[in-house]
Amino acid sequence: MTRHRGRGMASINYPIGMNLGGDPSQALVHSNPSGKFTVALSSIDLGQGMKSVTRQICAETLGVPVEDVYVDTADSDTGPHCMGSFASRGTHRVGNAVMAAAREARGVMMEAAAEELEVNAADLETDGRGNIHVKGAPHRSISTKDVAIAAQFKQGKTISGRGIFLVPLSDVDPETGEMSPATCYAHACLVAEVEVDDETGEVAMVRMDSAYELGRALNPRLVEQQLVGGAWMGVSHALYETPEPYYPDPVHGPRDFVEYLMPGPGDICPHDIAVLERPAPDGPFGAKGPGEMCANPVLPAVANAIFNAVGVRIDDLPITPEKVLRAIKAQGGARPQARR
Amino acid sequence: MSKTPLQFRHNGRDVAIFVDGGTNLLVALRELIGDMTPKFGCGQGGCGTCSVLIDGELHLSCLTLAETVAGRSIETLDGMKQGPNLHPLQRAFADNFAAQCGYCTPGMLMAAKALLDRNPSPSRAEVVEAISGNICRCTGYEPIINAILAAAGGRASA
Amino acid sequence: MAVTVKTFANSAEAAAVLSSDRGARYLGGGTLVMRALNEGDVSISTVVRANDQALARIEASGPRITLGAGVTFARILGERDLVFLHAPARSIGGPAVRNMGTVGGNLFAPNPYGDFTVALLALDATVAVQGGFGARDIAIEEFLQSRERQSGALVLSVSCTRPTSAEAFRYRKVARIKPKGGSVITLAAHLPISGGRIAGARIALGSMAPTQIRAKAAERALEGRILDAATISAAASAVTEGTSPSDNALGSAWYRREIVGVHLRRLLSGQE
Amino acid sequence: MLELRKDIFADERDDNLKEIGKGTQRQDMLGHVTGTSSYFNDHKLQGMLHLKVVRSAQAHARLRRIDTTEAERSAGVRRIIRGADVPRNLNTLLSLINFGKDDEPSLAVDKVRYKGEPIVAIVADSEREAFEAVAKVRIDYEPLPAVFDVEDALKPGAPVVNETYPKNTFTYHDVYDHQKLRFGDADAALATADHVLEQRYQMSPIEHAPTETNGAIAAPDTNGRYVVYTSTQALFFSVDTCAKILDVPSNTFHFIGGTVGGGFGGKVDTLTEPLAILGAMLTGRPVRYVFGREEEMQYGPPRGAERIYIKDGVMRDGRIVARKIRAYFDSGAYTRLSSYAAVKCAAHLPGPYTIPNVYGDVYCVFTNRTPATAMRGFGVTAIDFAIECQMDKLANLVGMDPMEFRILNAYRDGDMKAHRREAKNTALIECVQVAAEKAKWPIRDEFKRASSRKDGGGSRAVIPPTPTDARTRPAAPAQQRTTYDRGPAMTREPPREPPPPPPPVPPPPPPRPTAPSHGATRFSSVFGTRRR
Repeated sequence: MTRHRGRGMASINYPIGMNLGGDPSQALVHSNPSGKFTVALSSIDLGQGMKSVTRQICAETLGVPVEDVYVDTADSDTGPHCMGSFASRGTHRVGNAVMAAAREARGVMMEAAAEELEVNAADLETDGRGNIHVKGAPHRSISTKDVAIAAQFKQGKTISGRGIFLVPLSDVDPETGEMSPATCYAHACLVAEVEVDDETGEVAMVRMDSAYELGRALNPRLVEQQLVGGAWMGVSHALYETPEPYYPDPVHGPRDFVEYLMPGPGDICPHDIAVLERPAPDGPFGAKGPGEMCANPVLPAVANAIFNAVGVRIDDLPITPEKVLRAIKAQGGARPQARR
Repeated sequence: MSKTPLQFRHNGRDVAIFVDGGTNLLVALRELIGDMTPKFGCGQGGCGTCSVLIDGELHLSCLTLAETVAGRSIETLDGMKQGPNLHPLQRAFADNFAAQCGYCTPGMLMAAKALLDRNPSPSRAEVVEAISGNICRCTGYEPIINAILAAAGGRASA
Repeated sequence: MAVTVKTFANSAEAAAVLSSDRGARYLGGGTLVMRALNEGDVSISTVVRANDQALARIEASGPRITLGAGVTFARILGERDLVFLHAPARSIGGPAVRNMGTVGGNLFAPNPYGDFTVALLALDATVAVQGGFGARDIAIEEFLQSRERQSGALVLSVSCTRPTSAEAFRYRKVARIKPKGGSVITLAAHLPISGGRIAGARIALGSMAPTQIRAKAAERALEGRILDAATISAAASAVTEGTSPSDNALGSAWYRREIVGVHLRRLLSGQE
Repeated sequence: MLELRKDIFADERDDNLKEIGKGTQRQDMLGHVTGTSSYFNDHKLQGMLHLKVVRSAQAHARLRRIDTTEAERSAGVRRIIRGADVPRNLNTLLSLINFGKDDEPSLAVDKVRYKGEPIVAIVADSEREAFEAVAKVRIDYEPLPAVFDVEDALKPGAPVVNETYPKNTFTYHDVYDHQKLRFGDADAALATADHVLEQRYQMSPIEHAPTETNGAIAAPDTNGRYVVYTSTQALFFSVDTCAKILDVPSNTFHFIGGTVGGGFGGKVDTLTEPLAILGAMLTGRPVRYVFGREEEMQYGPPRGAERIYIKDGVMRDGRIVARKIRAYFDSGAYTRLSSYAAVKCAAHLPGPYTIPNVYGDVYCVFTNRTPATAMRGFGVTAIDFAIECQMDKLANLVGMDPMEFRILNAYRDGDMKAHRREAKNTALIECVQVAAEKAKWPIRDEFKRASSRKDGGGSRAVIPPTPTDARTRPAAPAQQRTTYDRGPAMTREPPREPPPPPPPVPPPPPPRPTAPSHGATRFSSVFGTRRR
């Protein structure tokens, strides 16, 4: 019996958003009479953190603490239109819409504050802690709460904003495929190390090292959630998952979580991640979107690591022990490649 | 349709309901008592989202015939908070960002509580074993394992 | 129509209903029957339970131990006298399933389940069954071969041999998912040693046939020999004889045949 | 463990921000750890009924007879719903954005095209009673030959899966059975390459496996409206799909969702909402339709499998000079979203590399399996697997380190991409460099010094002369339009190919007091604007 270690790598890019019918999202932002803000959306939080990241975008743009913002989604009576949560579009498209709405609301808020402080709105700034003051003169200050009260009850202003972000449809040329499929791209490179049992074909993950370029990590903890969980899903796609184990023969489809294979908590390996930030010119604070692309480099990196370990190429997913074993037998045994 | 009366303790309070024959505990908790914290994930015993404690033992409520819990004590996530405060496990799950969609979280927390109630300072391998009947599709398990270990560590030092 | 639940104080009454009502199923730990109900199996119209304490009894003192059919895997894991059964008990489900699932139910669990039964088969178990005409003991092999016809009977208990030493009994479940996964194949080996030689070898396999089976050719290769590399190799080569694995979601028949010898060799030679 | 490499591209960023960049706790975390986050199914409604569907036992069959008489008499049954009860029993999801023809019924009428296709829906007082009635529905099938392999489906004489697309392929630009990408002259470049490597790759279908299965609860609300609790990933897609299928104005519905137990692409298709609402309309009671786990795994839409052939030409020095790709997306029996996956895939070619000659043909193919849909990495995951395995083989072939081979061929700012847009804001090289550093994978200094911001453009910015397929360019090459979108007065281009047989005629909607169809909400104008 021998277990062979091997390393493989892959590098990828990923388009942010979709090119289908135009790609719009809307947001509404408004303040209650005590200066607390609600963001109304129809976008969906599937766990990726839509509510949380748009909340931070809104707070940053308004210049108020994040605790003063609450994101309400998704209600078709109150939330304006959004295409939906897919195509890595949430952070970018919805984020931009929220930014636009928050910018408009901020404009009204600053005007209202200017009226109270009897200065020009252009001379004011927010301190991010719930106050608005004259630039260079922090003592000439008013709280956002007092601004909201004044706007509501004295000035008759609504501190609110509407935002839409639209990437219009780009026609696809039927002959050449010429099109603008996306406005920006995220990038990644991942190294996988595996151990392959040459008598059973079993593959165990040893570790992963990766670098992801995401424009801007708006919230590094949320980014980490996506990248760690996404890489797990990548391993799962590479080695385990299929609803049709004998595709294209549609037999023996799994019916439950025992038959549908995904790595368990005992199958995971250490994963060291670096995040790079090259801001997208049209992203909210430069952000792109980590949600989908995080799994993609793992599949080929694992396949390439298996080749490095035992010298077989498995070009059919998932890379089951059976496929590895058949390939090893076909080449007359494991042929470890140069150690990396 | 004949219904069977059923009494048990639910998070420390006595409850009495009438169940149809064949009703499982998950349906009884959610639809008859209104405790929505245990979730339906499969009805097959494969995902753990419906996990509850019965007399302190981890059970799958979807595979438990409701009338078998007569007179027994059921704990769900709904009863985990300690007064107004989060249970150390809840706090550790939050601090470690151990939830994304949140759907597996109630079951994970009950599995973790079942472990720590018996074994206050588990090894990583014991944590892995303790959550092995619970599926999470978002996190890759690592933050959940870390959260449980952190809760145990915090408890030990407290 | 809702399901009717009938609860009895003793197993004889429960068995009488089971044998007379085609729509009746006995509820043990719930992992089979409740799942079937949840998934819309309308052939079950009556759920039968028995609160008979005998079903929960463990007798672990003698050379043959007896487990009530209602004994859960968690209880086995709590018994120091049953250490030899801890590995198979731990290989079932996750903690919740081990708190619920029972020895009796495992006898009926189809592939890819039923791993504990593989251990019982290697340990020469007998199954005590309460039928419409009274109780009787059936050898586990006979029970498994007629399992389809046993659904009208109530299993009361299972008895099996206690291995004389820790090395005499070995168990391995090969799963894709760790620590809890469905079985690709499961192996159990009981190799009593007498005078330095194997006497009374029993090798049992899960997922190598429609039900758990014995690998009799491998047993013959071991019988009367010293457990050395040559013997192990001979047993490993013979282990597929008489098996008839099938393809399922966890692996193909080809793969099962390829690896069963590898894992038997590793199991018998103490390798990971 | 996550490390932020703030040192890289620092000159392109302003990091002077207050809330952005902080690891702030999730807004929903307290709800998650206390179990108070409210998912679609966490709504307890008085008098709720339960909907289950009868699914096809056959992969491809004519429905000779659907007998529900015994089921109708079954205890607790409130309503049996058949295809004829669905006002507009033919739809395709992307018709809302003018892409593709309506090709899928909510409930099969004359034919089933995959095993598990819904035929009859049953609304009953309890789940058990719904199951009992499901077991009593008798369906008489006339089995038809089925096709499961994407390349078999394209062979002459293959069974026609979906009569809306009689060639078993989605139709692009009204004329083509695939999406093309043409950039330079790949065949000529392959002829002069030092090495040519052609390989086949096969992606598996994948099940999204969210811990929460697909589902919806619909309930009559005041003033003739319906409230719908839903697991959808796309709220207004679902609202407008339901408005179209049920032929009512979209503001009939009040959809509430947004907190979903995982989706990964598997909750876009709006499978449970229309039938749940229809059940509520027909019974006047709240109706819940939630997938069981086996339904979710086998009949909920998967990520479709893809088969990809790549033929590359590479020079001894490691430069890739040509990449030719043929890819087949297995859409299953209906279009759903796979039509777009092929376009997205074509746009993604040839991966993040600057290759002067690229040729792609991407097919969306119908087979007799569960319709596929979007999933995390849609249209890209499989092609990335194929390309990156191929890159490893090419590096091996020319004797280069795979990291260095990637850097050599990586796209850089100013390069022309194969879909004829300039590459900007690129960062592949830096990712490779940092990953190598983290993994302690040695690369040579010249590759460590490479930059996405240097040495791009120039001759790499040129759109090369490109032979295109000898075919008349269609006059109106916009996105596809649907029969549904075309008003009767509109004229259209004559078809360029023999006209396909007419699509199956949907059953007429039941009579309604008001004639106008309000369901025809679309999300976009018919033509997009061209942008560069």
